[in-house]
Amino acid sequence: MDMSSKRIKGNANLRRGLGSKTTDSDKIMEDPPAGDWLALRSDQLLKWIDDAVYNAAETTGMREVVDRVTRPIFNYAQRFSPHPLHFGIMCCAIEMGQASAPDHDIDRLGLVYRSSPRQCDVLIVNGPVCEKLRPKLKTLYEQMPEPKWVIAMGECAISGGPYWDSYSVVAGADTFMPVDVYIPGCPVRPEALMHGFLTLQKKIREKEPGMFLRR
Amino acid sequence: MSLFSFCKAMAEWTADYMLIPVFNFQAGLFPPFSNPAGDIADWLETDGGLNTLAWLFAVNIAFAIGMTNLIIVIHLERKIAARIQDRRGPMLSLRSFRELGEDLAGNSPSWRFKQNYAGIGILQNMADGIKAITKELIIPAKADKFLFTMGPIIFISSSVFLLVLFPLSDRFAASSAPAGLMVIMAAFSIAPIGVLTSGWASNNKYSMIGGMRSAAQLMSYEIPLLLSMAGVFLLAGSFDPVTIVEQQQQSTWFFGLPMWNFIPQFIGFIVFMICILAEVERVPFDLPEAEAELVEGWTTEYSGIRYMLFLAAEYIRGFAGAAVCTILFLGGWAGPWPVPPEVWFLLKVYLILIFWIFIRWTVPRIRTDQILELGWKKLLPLSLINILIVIFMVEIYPYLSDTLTLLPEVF
Amino acid sequence: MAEMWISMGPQHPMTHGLWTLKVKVDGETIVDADPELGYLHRSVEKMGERRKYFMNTTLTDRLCYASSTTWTHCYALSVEELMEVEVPQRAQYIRTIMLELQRLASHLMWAGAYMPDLGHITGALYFWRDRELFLNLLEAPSGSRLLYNYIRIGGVKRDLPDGFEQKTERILKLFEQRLDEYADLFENSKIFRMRTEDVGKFTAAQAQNLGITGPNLRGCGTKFDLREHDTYEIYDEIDWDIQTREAGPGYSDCFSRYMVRIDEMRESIKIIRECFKKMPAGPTMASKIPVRATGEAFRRTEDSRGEALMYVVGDGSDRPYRWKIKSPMFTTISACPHYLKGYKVADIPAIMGSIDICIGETDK
Amino acid sequence: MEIKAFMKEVSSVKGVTKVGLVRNNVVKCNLDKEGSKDFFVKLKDDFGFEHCSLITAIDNQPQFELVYHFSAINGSVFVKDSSAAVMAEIHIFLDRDTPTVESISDLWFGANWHEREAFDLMGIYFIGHPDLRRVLLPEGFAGHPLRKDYVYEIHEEEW
Repeated sequence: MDMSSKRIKGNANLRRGLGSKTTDSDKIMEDPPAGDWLALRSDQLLKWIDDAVYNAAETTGMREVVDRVTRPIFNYAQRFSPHPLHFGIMCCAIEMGQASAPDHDIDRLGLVYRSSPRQCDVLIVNGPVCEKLRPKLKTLYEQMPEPKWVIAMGECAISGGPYWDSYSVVAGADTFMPVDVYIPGCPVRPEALMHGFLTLQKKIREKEPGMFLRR
Repeated sequence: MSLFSFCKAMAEWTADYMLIPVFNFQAGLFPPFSNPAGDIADWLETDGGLNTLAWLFAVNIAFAIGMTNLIIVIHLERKIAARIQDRRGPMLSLRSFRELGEDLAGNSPSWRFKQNYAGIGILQNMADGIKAITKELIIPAKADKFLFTMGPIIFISSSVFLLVLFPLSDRFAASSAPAGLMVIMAAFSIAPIGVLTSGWASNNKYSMIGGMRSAAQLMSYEIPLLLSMAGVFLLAGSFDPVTIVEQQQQSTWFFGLPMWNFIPQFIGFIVFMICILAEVERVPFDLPEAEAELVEGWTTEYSGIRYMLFLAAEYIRGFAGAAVCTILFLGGWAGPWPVPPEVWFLLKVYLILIFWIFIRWTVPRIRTDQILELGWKKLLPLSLINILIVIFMVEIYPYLSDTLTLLPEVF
Repeated sequence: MAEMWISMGPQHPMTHGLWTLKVKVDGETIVDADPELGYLHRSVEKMGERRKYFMNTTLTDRLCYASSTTWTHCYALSVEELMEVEVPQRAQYIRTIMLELQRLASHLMWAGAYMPDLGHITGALYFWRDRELFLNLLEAPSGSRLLYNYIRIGGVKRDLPDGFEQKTERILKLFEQRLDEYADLFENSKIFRMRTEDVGKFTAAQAQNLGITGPNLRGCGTKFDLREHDTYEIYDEIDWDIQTREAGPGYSDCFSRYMVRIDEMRESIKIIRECFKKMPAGPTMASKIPVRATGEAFRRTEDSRGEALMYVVGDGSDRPYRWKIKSPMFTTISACPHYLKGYKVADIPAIMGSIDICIGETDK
Repeated sequence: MEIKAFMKEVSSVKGVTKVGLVRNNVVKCNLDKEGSKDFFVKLKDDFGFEHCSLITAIDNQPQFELVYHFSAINGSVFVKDSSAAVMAEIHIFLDRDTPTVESISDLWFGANWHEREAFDLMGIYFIGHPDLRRVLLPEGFAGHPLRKDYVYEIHEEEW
């Protein structure tokens, strides 16, 4: 529940075009003073146009109509094109690599591993998260653009797994970041990883209807 | 009928039946002063106005064709790569639209994953592209905001610009300038500026090294590239793509076969193929975005649609590079009759692209110092040798043969 | 460009695991390097002190995800030394077969991970396709895919299944053909050699002092293999050779290290075949295995990455009092400033990939 | 040098006690903490132990025990009629109050990180080490976890 409100905020920034920091969420509905349009800065102008379009769409009921059409389309695109982060922690990372090998070929599901967190949708936590790694993993998660999902792959990422009594392993990835899909197994087989992605697809379709004109 | 005359007819039709009535109507609604609608209607009736409208149509048609090709190229790349690697590649099928229909109609969802993944996967590109629109655009806090936004604009616009610059045949050209190929090459070398800009503005060390590498690569490759093209220009005596293709068609070999440029200028052809690979930054010369050491190179900090457009622009450049190669060395749109020349042209372009895809997935990437060494020490002398051969063909050989035929008359 | 530090990792395609390499570069030339470990420190040694001897095989399996059998075997050997257990002859043969199959799988894992470092993704998928064959073979007797837990203290879990020999022979034959095919794609390729030759050089004397062992040391031309020089199981009864390569007189580069591993794969095939030929019948588990142990013992084995050493101290209880793991990669990574200096940034993945990093065993 | 001759030479060095054979190719001996560096220099230069395999620290409560493993890769010490490579296992005992010993990382670079690890997990201080800081645990971690008196919380759940 908490996550959904966060996501809306991120998308609002996206709609504002440049994601500029000067936009203040309290002043969104304010109209610029008449006659001063030429004096606006470019980001203010964009914001004003954005608001004007939104208000017009809202009052005429256009927003409902547009959303009704665009929502399934965006949702379709989001769920059929998950780009995971190329990030390996332990054993399950090997199986993650093996899943893209010819025998299993996870590329069939449209997966492209990207190395930069800026270009990814899915973070696969595939191993034990140690105390030293936790801040880095959190940073990686925060570097990813909205909307984003997390898959906890394997027992270690779910609960600490075989390292439950270690002094340095965190008891599961969900203790410090939201996790969408859990894949049990030690290690997770490539088939299970594929099933995990299909489950994520299911979840995106049911829980997150996409957006176009949404606050 | 050429593309331009077709567009001219279309422009006349739209101007007469749609635009001028609309503008006149609007001019009637408002007082005439400070109302440009009437002026626009008048201007559309003139020759200049009609020509401008016709060019607009022509450019848009060329652009649409280029973009369609782009989708096919990306799909080909993924599928052929998968086949090389003994896999199947993306398989998102048209039947996955069933889910879209259910969502649009508001029906309860059904889960038939097997049906979604049983096609040829051309929808995968659409899904990737539309998804990129919905992603958040991130500008890093310490990045140079203006240049960070400008970098992609420079890179993408210069690449998309390429799409309308080359003709698909002598009758299908959105633009035909006497200096056509020079403009194309100039447009090609704008992009590294965008790479350097965005690499520097990202405030990321990987990006910066990527941008620097791009600049270094540009310097070492532009010179042999243009020198290898110089041979073709000398032979044709023109920079115009149409003239170059016609010249290739006219010069014949044994059995009356046309002697395309890659036969007499084989050295130049090899040099050009290597250099254009470096120009469009494909493996083995994709140093600026070398994934193994520079994460994603100069695109590391870009997210969402910006990154997706970078990716698309690279394929557009690949497509344009293959088109230039076809025009210069492979006889352009020339081919036996029943197949239209545009199809011949695209066939040749795709042949080159598929060759590049095979190269990309079968060789490792080479190193920066090796690329510079190759450019300066090997390719530059080779392209100069090529020019020497062409000079011999164009200038000295006719002179010599003339003298030799004259000799019996003298004695 | 002035000198600057670049931090690679823990999320970086070059790292092959979870560590950070900080390099100081002048332009694109590496001036200095500083590796940093510990992102995967799971405190296996401390946890082992809380578990009984036979329970620790779960942890040793997860030490190195690329070659789990070798580590479990090393642990089992040292505990058998501590408890003075005699392993039956047939179990030793089965162990040898499993070890060599695991070595093949591990080297294939490495080769697959090495190719994308050079920008050659197809190579990775080719090698991983073959690795799948050996994973299937290892799965047949053990019943598990990546972490087998097959080798136990005193023997192996169960006997080989029916038809295992024929299946293995079929796969080995196929794999030999493929290795010959790959030769054209990799070691005979001009660009591949351009990237790997004369890169990441160190001499044999240097390597011994730096603590580099295994295939990396044999790449310098040093004939040192613990299967021969501190022999265990039945390696002394089998006819095989130590594979060495050298790039020049007494030094190695990335290409020689690559070739040593390819040669070792061929040698492993030979060993497996011979094991099947000589394998006797009999039990696969020692008849009596004690639970408690006193004293100290260590054994070292030739892991796919080098010298693996486990030192176990017992205090008379059923749990180890102290259990120390020596990972070959720990020292090899620590020495990386020595063999990275002077090369280009683009060489980092080529060099670090060629020494075959596994962080699971390194961070323990 | 044959392994028997090696044992004889080692036992004559000052500070070495209890020289014995563990296996046919492993020599085990105890060494005093004082003057240990001289012995290690001799081990490397005279006997040709090129490779430092491992440094283990054991918390024997109350004292600490350091175990060094060296191996002769080039065969300067050998076993007769055998291809086995000779190892030397050296034990040094340290007081709990002063867990310090001289560093050998200038002799064997491979010992560098083993010493760092022993410092990190067991809290042994190596005098003369060029860069003695934590290697596996994060900076600012309190305590040395492999010591027997290190107490930490285990999240044991009822089930």
